[in-house]
Amino acid sequence: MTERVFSIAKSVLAVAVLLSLASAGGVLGYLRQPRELRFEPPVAADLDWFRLMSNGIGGTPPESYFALGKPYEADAYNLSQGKRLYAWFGCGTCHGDGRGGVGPSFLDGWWLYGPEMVSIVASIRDGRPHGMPAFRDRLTIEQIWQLAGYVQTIGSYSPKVAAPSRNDDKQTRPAENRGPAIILFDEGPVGVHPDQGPSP
Amino acid sequence: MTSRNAGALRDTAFDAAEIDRRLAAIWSTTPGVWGALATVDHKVIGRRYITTAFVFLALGGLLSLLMRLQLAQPEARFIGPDRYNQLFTMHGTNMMFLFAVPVMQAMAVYLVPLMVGTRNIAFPRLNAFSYWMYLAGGLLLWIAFVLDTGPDVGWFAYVPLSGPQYAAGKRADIWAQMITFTEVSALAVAVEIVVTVFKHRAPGMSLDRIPLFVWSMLVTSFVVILAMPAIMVASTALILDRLVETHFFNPAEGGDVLLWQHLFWFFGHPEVYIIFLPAVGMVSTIVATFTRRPVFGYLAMVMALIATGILAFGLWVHHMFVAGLPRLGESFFTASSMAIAVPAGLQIFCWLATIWAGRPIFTTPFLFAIGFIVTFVIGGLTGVMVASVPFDTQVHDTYFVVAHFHYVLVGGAVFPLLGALYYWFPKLTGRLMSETRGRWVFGLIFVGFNLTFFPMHILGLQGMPRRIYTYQPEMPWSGLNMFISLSAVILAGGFLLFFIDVIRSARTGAVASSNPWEASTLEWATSSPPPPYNFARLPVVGGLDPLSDRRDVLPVAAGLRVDRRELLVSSIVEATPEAREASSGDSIWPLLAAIATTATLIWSIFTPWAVVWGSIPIAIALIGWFWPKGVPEDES
Amino acid sequence: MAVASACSGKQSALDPHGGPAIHVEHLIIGIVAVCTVIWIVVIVVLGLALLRSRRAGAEDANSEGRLTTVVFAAVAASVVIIAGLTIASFYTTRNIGVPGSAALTITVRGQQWWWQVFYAGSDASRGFQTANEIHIPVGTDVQVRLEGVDVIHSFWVPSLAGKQDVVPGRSNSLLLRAEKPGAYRGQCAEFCGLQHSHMAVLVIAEAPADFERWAASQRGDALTPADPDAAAGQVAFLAKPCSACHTVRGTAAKGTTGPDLTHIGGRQTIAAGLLETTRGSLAAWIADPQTLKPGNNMPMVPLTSVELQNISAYMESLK
Amino acid sequence: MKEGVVLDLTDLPPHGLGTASLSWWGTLAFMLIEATGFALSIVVYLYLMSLAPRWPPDAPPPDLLPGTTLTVLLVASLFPNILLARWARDQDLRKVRIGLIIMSLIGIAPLVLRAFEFPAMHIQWDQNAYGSIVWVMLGLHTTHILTDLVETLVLTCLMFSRHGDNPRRFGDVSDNVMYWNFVVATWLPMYACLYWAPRL
Repeated sequence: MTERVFSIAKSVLAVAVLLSLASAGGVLGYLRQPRELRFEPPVAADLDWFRLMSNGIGGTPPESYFALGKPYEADAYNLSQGKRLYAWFGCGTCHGDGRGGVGPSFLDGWWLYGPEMVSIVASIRDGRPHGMPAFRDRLTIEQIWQLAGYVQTIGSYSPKVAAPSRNDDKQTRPAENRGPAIILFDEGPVGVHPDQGPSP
Repeated sequence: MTSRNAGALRDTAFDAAEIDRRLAAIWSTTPGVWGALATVDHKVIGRRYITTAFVFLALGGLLSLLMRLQLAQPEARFIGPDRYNQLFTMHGTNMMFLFAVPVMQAMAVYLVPLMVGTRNIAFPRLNAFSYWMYLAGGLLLWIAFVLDTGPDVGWFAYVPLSGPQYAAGKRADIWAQMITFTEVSALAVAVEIVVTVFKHRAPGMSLDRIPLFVWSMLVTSFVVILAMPAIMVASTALILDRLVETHFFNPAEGGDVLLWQHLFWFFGHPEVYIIFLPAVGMVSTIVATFTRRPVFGYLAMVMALIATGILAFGLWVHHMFVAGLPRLGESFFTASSMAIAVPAGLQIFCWLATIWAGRPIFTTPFLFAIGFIVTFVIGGLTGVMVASVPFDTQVHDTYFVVAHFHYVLVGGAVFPLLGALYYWFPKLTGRLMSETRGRWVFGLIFVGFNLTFFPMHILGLQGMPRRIYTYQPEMPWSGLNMFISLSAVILAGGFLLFFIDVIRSARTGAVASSNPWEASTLEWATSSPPPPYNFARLPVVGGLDPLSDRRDVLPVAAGLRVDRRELLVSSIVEATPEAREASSGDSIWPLLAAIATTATLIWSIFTPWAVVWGSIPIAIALIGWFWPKGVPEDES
Repeated sequence: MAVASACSGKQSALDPHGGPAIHVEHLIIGIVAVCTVIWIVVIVVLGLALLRSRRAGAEDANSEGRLTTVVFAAVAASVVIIAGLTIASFYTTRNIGVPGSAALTITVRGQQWWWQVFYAGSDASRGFQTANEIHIPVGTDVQVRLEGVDVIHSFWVPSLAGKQDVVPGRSNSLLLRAEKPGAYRGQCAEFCGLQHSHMAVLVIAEAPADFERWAASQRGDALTPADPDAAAGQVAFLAKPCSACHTVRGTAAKGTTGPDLTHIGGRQTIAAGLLETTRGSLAAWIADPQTLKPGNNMPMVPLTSVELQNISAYMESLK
Repeated sequence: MKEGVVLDLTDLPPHGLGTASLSWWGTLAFMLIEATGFALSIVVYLYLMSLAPRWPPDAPPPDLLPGTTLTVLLVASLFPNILLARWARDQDLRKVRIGLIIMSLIGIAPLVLRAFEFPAMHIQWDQNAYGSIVWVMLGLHTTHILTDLVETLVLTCLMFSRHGDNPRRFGDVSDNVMYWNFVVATWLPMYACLYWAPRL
């Protein structure tokens, strides 16, 4: 009797240990953050060659972007660099802490030109009508991708593990890693959004 | 209840062979994987602890070799800044949290029950749990490092660099959570040791007959208990700042950057003594054995240990002399930091007096003890130097400090530890280590260490800051750096030879008798290695050196049961027997509890809800752990 | 300017040229000397204890008593020595003095991974900003106010004074004083991230007249480039992302993220002491900052080789 | 080495009670660890208070009602708790069972009050450092109550099981009583700090 109980317990234990090891490995693998501090110039230049749909919404990133492992969406280092650029390049003058101002909010569940990376990159690089300036002469294309990745996390409805946390500043809204768009959801005045672009 | 006990089998009823047979049946760890996972034998766990700690020592040593490779030349491109920052953070974190503190506690887990003459440590299951937690914390850190997610913020992880804004990703969280693992483990072991020393001493081992190593571990354990909560508070605050946006360290919202430093060093300075005090005990034991006389000034030594333990809490600000605190406060901490040199000096003088009056036998452990005095005095004196505020403004955060704390920690703790391992190896394994190889090991390590670290004093005074991954060719540092890197090879060679010696001796070393050194403490009263129950009959102590008068007959106590794990509870001061007490049997629950805790702690790096959900399996495991199983150990 | 070659200014606590550093050096020498003697005594006693000849049965109660006396004496001696060293330390602290009475105040802001330097203006003159190079007049007490903006750094010019941390949310300051002209190198002493190793600062002490001349030229706007290459470089500089982070006073470049480049050509080093300022090193730095200083915040801006040459020429011309 | 028996332990009790009990000492040691942690949290509170120009910053002082009620309740709970200790010492199984049930109920009540205490602070943990330390202190003490409650519940079940009538169990009850006294004792300085320091 005891023998049987023991053998069952043993197999349960073995499975438990294996599962926990495997999940620990998986979690840690998910965490992997290789920090690419420098891309070879041709690789960086290739980031400029994404294709945009003719209406300026959505499109496909360059092939090399996938080959690099989509480094601007899930990599904590690039996202935090993007957050610095957001402050350094005065994005807050129009977009505030992400809740908008002169420019549109990122937290209201509505992306005028869609939530895809390429749309955001295109918006930053080339500018958009109604006041969004082009940053192609002020940021390198790598920085634009970093910034775009960060902007995407501000309004994301499923906060990324890699999303930045708060700054050592005055607190104005929950940080990106807590999903401010979920906590502060605010549709805004109805009718502000032109009828285009998918919601996230 | 008493009636059930009255029918119990006692050792008074049997002859020696039969007692051994019955005790072995009761106390032995079940063979096989299950037994290995469920064991609560302090010797098995202690050996495991020691082995694991030495594996971490070897890994940490490899990291330092990589750093020396990078620093051998100016502007070397061998390792980039991102990896280098991980390297030195891992080296410091690993050596402090995964090697130095655990290895000292591990030696105590193995030795203290033997030295106080009992059969197992107090709370044996907690002991098993401590080991699993320690192992999990170590694995977490090292797996993260291998995956390029190792912490890169320095081993004292100053905010804001380790805070939410500047340490992207989970690297700093892994560091902070690894702290939780090792501190839980260290605190638990400290409790076990305190209670073992207080309540499990052999009859007659009054306070003034406790061996110095045991005293040192008792004081160390109290320092652990009072110091480690500070780092747990700090690391928890850091994780909260990073995960749920608390503002402990955010000056813009009323937090403070220096709060981290205060909390960290309130733990961090006592940490040095947590590592050093056990070494004092080891040196005292080795010196006593190999000078063939008791240590000079037993009472003075004990007082010095206690004084050091208390003063350890009054020094933390000397790590913050250049942070811009008020001058008056700094002056107080200069005085207290200088003052701690007095008990340290007293200990040195007592050892010198012991050697003077004794008859030295130059075995390998004794050589390490001598090497300890030579190097530790340098580390202590440079400690006096950095205690001075003006002096410190020039050497703080330079290689001078790197040299200083390696002299204190390697000279002051690792040398005694290696000596202790040569000394107690027969008790750990039943075999002696090689005296010939031992002398080579000592020579290589002693020479290699001094050649490696002494020049760092000069580099520091020449203006080389610590934690730089490279330096420019026009700085006058390249010659010494190359010299240091080459010397590090000698040091590494010494350690390599040490590990070879350990492995070879464990297999083929000369078989040791129960007391090969003719030492006088109780662990030598039983066989090498001891049986699972340590002592067939518990020894009775009549003096400070129970084995020293070379009596033929060891006084023992009889009357313990042989049909359950039973040992003795004695009073704190006089160690008069108070009760026979059961000692827990093997159990898998500590491991299950450790797995549940590990899962919760790792998960909580990602979401605060892990604490809520994770507490359920932890609670289940703890209930399973403590629920009575109707075994004889539960009788009373 | 009578200074040593660019990057190799003095940086050693044992080569002091400033009041505070000289006092500390005396203390260092004193304490080290006392400690060395103590160590030698301990080692000699240890050697004697190990090697002295022993006759069997020579020990008696007397020898134990003598040892007790000796140990007591040694402890008493260490108390006296410790007290003496403590007093010496306090005495030096008092001599170093407290900042507050200084003739000149400079604000230094530690950033990842360079030093931003502000000279305050007065009624007669406007203030100005520079980076990684601090000029001070010889023989004058200079107060350095240290402002933290990101992580903790530590301002340390060992030949002039001990270090002081730059702590965000706290205001620290430090007294600098150079007794003779020269270039004194310092570098960040508190670990501050990826490029902690390359965060040097150069303090140039010069005669008061030279200092005033230097300050006057720094107050002025950038020179208009005369050389055609440099003029083309200015155009490229303003058109490219460079101007989004850097200020060149007198032009449209008004970025504040990176160092002020108005007089970069007049500084001895670039990139926080990484390279000597020459046209070649400027080109190397601009072409590939992430190879020379991996992880720093200056991106690699794609430039044609002509643009690169011109911008380097422009930078060099900004004396 | 030969052994000579000089002492006979046969007549010793087979289980130590009071200060001869290991778990009593273990509980004491863990209480020392926790007390250090609580003391440090109070030190952090006072440290932050000493740095702040106004205290509490950006919030009114906490409402007194829920916290004070909880304090009164905790202090009042000492009475049945001490009775329980006496019954456990007398090894009176019936009374101990009753006492444990009472203490279980008393353990639940403060948790209910605690739920009103957090909002009474008028501050969130992510608003400023004051909010952070207040929430952490309350959270720590809530965990404290919760762990003791779980322990009491388990012990209650145990006393109703076949393992109940055993001096060892009565010792466990005594330790549990001691721990609850400690829970109350740690709360008093925290109460003073949280509710009265802002009113100084």
